[in-house]
Amino acid sequence: MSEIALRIPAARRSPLRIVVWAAILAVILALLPLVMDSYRTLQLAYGLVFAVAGLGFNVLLGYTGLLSFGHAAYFGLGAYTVAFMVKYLHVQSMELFLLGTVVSSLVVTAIFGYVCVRYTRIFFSILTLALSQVLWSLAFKFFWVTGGTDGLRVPTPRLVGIATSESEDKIQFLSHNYYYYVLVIFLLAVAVVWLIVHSPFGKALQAIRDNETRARFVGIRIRSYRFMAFLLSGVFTAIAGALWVPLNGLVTPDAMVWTFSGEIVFMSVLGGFRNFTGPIVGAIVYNFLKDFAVGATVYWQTLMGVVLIALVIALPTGIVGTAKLVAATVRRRLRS
Amino acid sequence: MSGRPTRRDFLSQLGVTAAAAIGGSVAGVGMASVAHAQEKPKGNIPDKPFKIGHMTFFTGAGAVLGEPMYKGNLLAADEINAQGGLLGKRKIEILKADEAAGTDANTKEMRRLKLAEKIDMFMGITSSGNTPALGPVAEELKLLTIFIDGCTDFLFDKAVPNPRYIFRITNIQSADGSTCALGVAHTWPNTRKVAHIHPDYSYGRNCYDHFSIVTKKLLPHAQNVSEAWPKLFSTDFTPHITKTLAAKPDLLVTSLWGGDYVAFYKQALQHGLYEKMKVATTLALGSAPQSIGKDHPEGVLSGVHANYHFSYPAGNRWPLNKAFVEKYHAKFNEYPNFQAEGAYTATHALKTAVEKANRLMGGWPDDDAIISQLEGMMQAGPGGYVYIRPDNHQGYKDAITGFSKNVPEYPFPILDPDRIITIPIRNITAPPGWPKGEPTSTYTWIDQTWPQVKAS
Amino acid sequence: MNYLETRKLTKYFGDTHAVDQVDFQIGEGEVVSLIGSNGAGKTSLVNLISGLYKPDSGQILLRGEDVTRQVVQDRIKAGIARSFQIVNLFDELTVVDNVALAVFAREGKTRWFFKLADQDHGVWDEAHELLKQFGLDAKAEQFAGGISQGERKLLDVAVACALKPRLLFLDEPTSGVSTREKAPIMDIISSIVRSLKITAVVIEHDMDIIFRYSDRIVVMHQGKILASGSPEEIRANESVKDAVFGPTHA
Amino acid sequence: MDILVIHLFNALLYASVLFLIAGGLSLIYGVMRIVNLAHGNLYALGAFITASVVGQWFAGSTSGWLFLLIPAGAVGAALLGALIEPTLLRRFYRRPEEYQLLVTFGILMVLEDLMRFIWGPYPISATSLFEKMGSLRVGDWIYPRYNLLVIAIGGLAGVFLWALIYRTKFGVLLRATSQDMRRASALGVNVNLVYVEAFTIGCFMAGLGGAIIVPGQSAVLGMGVDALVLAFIVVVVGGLGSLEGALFGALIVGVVREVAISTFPELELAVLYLIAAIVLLVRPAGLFGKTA
Repeated sequence: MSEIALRIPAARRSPLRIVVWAAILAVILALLPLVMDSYRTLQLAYGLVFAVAGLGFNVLLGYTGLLSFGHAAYFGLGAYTVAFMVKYLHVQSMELFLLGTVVSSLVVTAIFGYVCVRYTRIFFSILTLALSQVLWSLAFKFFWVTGGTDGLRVPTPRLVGIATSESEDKIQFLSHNYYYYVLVIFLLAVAVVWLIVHSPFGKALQAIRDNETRARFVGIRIRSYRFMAFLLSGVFTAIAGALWVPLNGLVTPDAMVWTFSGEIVFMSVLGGFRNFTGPIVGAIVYNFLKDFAVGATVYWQTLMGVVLIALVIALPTGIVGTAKLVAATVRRRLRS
Repeated sequence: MSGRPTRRDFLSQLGVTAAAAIGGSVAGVGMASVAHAQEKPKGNIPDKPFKIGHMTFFTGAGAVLGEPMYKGNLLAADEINAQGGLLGKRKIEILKADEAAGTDANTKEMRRLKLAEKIDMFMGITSSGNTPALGPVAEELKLLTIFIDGCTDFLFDKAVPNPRYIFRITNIQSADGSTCALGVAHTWPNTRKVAHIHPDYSYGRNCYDHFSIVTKKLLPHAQNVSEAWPKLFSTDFTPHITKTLAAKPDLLVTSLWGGDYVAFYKQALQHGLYEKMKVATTLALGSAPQSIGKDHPEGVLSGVHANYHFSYPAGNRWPLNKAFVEKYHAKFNEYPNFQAEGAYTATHALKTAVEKANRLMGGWPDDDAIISQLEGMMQAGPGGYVYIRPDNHQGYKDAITGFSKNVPEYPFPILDPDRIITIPIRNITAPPGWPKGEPTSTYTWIDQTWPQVKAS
Repeated sequence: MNYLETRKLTKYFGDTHAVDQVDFQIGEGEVVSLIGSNGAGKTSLVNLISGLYKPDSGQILLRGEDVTRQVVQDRIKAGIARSFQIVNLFDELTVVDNVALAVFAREGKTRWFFKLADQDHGVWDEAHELLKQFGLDAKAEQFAGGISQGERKLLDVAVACALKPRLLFLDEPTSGVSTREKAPIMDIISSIVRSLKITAVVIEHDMDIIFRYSDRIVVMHQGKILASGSPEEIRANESVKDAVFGPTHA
Repeated sequence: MDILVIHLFNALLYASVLFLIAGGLSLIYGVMRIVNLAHGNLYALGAFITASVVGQWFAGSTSGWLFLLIPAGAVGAALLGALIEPTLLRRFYRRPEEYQLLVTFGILMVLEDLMRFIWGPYPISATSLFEKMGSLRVGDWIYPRYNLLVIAIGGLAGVFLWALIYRTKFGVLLRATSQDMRRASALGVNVNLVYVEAFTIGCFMAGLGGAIIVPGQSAVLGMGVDALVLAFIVVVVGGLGSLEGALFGALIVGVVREVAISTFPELELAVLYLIAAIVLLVRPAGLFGKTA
């Protein structure tokens, strides 16, 4: 109860107003590369990619109330799908990569989801973790297929059918052409996920999150809704993995290991998983934060760990949740 | 059968020698690069520091290799800075970065170092999983790079087949397995039953593959009787030892290294493993020489990454090594390993390249000038000459291995100075122009070009 | 024909016979109170009929049709809804969302992915209308977790009513509420149930409420039905007095 | 025949250490309903402390008294546990799981660095004790006596814990708190004290697991994260919160690993995750667990 008292229900705003805000934000994101150096733009591209993963992850945690500690598996699955399409099918088109990722992640999340959604709470977390480690150990073990720890390389993809010449500066490509590509996919993902969580289906997920028994007794088939949420969540996270590969240039089993799943959780909580924008903000901030920590000290793990502990103790609602609370308090003060 | 050479003929054809080695390649040529190091540089040299981004394992189990690498880089930088820096003007400044942050974070960090910290050069890398990830990134960034290790063949076979900005100084991974197998063929030609214990990642598999292909050619009667693949950084090898003992082999081949090998040999001793079979290793004495105790059996074929052990070349025979080992020990209170030697040599190779380029053109040389000097360079380092092949930017140094022996001077075993085995590296790695193959080009090259020796 | 009928319905928990061969009937439009001491099996019986528990044996017939094996969602479609003794709400949704969700679910709209829930005006108008009837409209935009206990009890019933049930189970609709608030809550609930002609089963402990609002009273004791009859009949029944109110309650 | 005995010893050796780690994890979950992701690091801490006390401080000594110093690591881990439970973890018991998991994930990151800060990057061990005990002859085989000591300690720890939980007054309090914290509290049990004691015992077990391996194996950075995943497999197989489950889970994992290594070396790693996944499919709460 006390945590509920801390929060304010989101006011019902007209979709028009939200579209206007989103458009302003999109324009800012589109203009940033013009004022930032290519390094920061790249960082932002990473941030947007992880934001897509965070959006997907949060369909489960924030909206369905299921904490997956195995989402790295789907992220890595997307990445490996792209690498396999390059290696075995000689595909170069980014659109085909994304399509392939959607298909492969649907298959795998359908299997994992079927198993996992029968459980909740810590059992769900541990089951997702164990299953993700199965995928990880396969990527690790079947080196003749996956390259083992060497991983698989992914060359510069074709974007909307346009090939980039070999001579073109890769950094230039990544921080401009590819950045905008990522931005478009990111905006699409935001729009689609926003629509879904604000649809009657999304309301049903939140109902299940809040009270499983009651949700059953208004006639919602809990398991099939959880299963759908699991699919959506896995597919978006896999899309993020597919977008990430060209940035990173290579995929190794590291992209599937359970501690990376922990980082995805970290990002969402950092931003605030009970807000739609929380994981987006969290992913971008986390990305810059980790980058700063690794550059600043060899004890970067301590730095990140302390940030995490401080966060869950002092700011449980994350950056966005806290900002909303502060804004509301200020507004109340001004009014009185 | 007339076309088939005998094993002995073929081994000598390869140049595998085992002796109280004088170090053929080492003698005579001397200290050329050191001798004329202090010429006055030409032209105007800026005095801003020369920044090297050094990424290696500072945390996690890999730090056992990472720390010495950094120390080698540091020692060389201190020496150069004591003379005023590169060309007497530009002091070397090293920025540390932790390789243990993960492949993905490493890629980002390399970009940050170049784009945000504006480093002039990148060095380091221990894991063979990371060079194929970072090599292409360095090329994209146009970042002058010398990888110290990360020795996978995959880097120049596939990931960056035509390198421009990246170099690698230590030997190639495939040389480890091949050198070990040649050592076995040379020393224990009657080996029939072979057991394997390798860490379950690319290095272990690479050693297994190349050991197997060489023994297929040279020891046609040898067969595998057992394989075990413990996870990297395991600490309990008891079941693997049991499995090996149960197979009753003549020889155990292992590519365990670092803490894994230490734990392994301690446990194997209590199982009496060393008394029941010969043991051949690829990296036993390589990772941290002082970590092996005197209880380690003598006469084990002890690999040093086919690359460097501080006890060779010994004594005054090669003053560069004597001076390096003494300075390193004085500064860090430990003995250098191949990583330290590699980083040290790489830093001095940079100095040589910068100086040569300056003599040609004057002023501070641009990256292209430095690269053209590095290509084809013959650099004298503590471990002997390293030749940087111009086509694939890989450092070539004669492979060495030897046999563990306890001597009074050191509180740990070293390579038996009377039985060092050296092999010219060009004889065990694929030559320029050889088509890229699976699992490595060297593997297909050995498979297709080495003769099957007469069974003896 | 009875609207709902159970035949030898039985549920064990270990050695306890929570519900023991119960034959329970209710006619259409009837408002029945289910009484009995704690552990008599009232809530278990409701849980069996509403589908929360699976019975060990016996049958449940709704309008003559066997629904024993049906899952909860199908029973809801058939018109059975319920409220809960310990309030079961979607605490982190707003009050109006709680009701609207039931409406969406009833209309099968929760399967819609790509339609904004907020834009479905028909649903929201209905939800607000229902909240008005329950006197909760002023709280519509607050979190359900943040309103008073009495309001939560009402909202729990409102959510059930939003399903347009034909048969409604109310499990202690006034428990945990101060005595002063009980009557107003029951007045609201009763007027809605009567006006919509919903068949209702109410579990209650407060005898004043029971006698005031029920057509018929069913008494349970140790998993069995002890008696059934009009409020007057039950008031006069000696065995009920002993079982339910204890021998001292004379 | 002899080789079967050796295989059995190997499986028991592995199982003993796993039981100590997973048993602690399970005990803590059973009482406090919190899954401590930093649990593996307490195991690593135990290993590092004992290795540095026995292997470094008393490096030259050959005294038999050194055996008594082995539990130093367990004590160190227990002290750390007694410190972090009341200061950090306690405030999270009423909070949702994601926060519990994340705070322990944060502790994991900090501890990982702390050990590197204190002990540096190189593996350390305390092999003098391992060598001192020598080997035992089993038919044609010889086997390190120390490994048998580890098995014995694992077994004794199991018996001791069983007695503690089912035969002492503290055990009654522990079980009461575990079943219904509120009721126990209402009955006058000092719940906070029980929590800190249970957590300390759990950490002691993990630390002991680390401490007893360093004479025969070594303390390396990163060992904690690996151990945690293995402990997860054990509790998933045995049932989270069940001590019997941890014991059987550890035995199953020990035996399966031994069989896998000697028959399908390629599957050494994957087979453990697969067992966990299969058990979860069939019995989600584990072989000995109760579903909530």
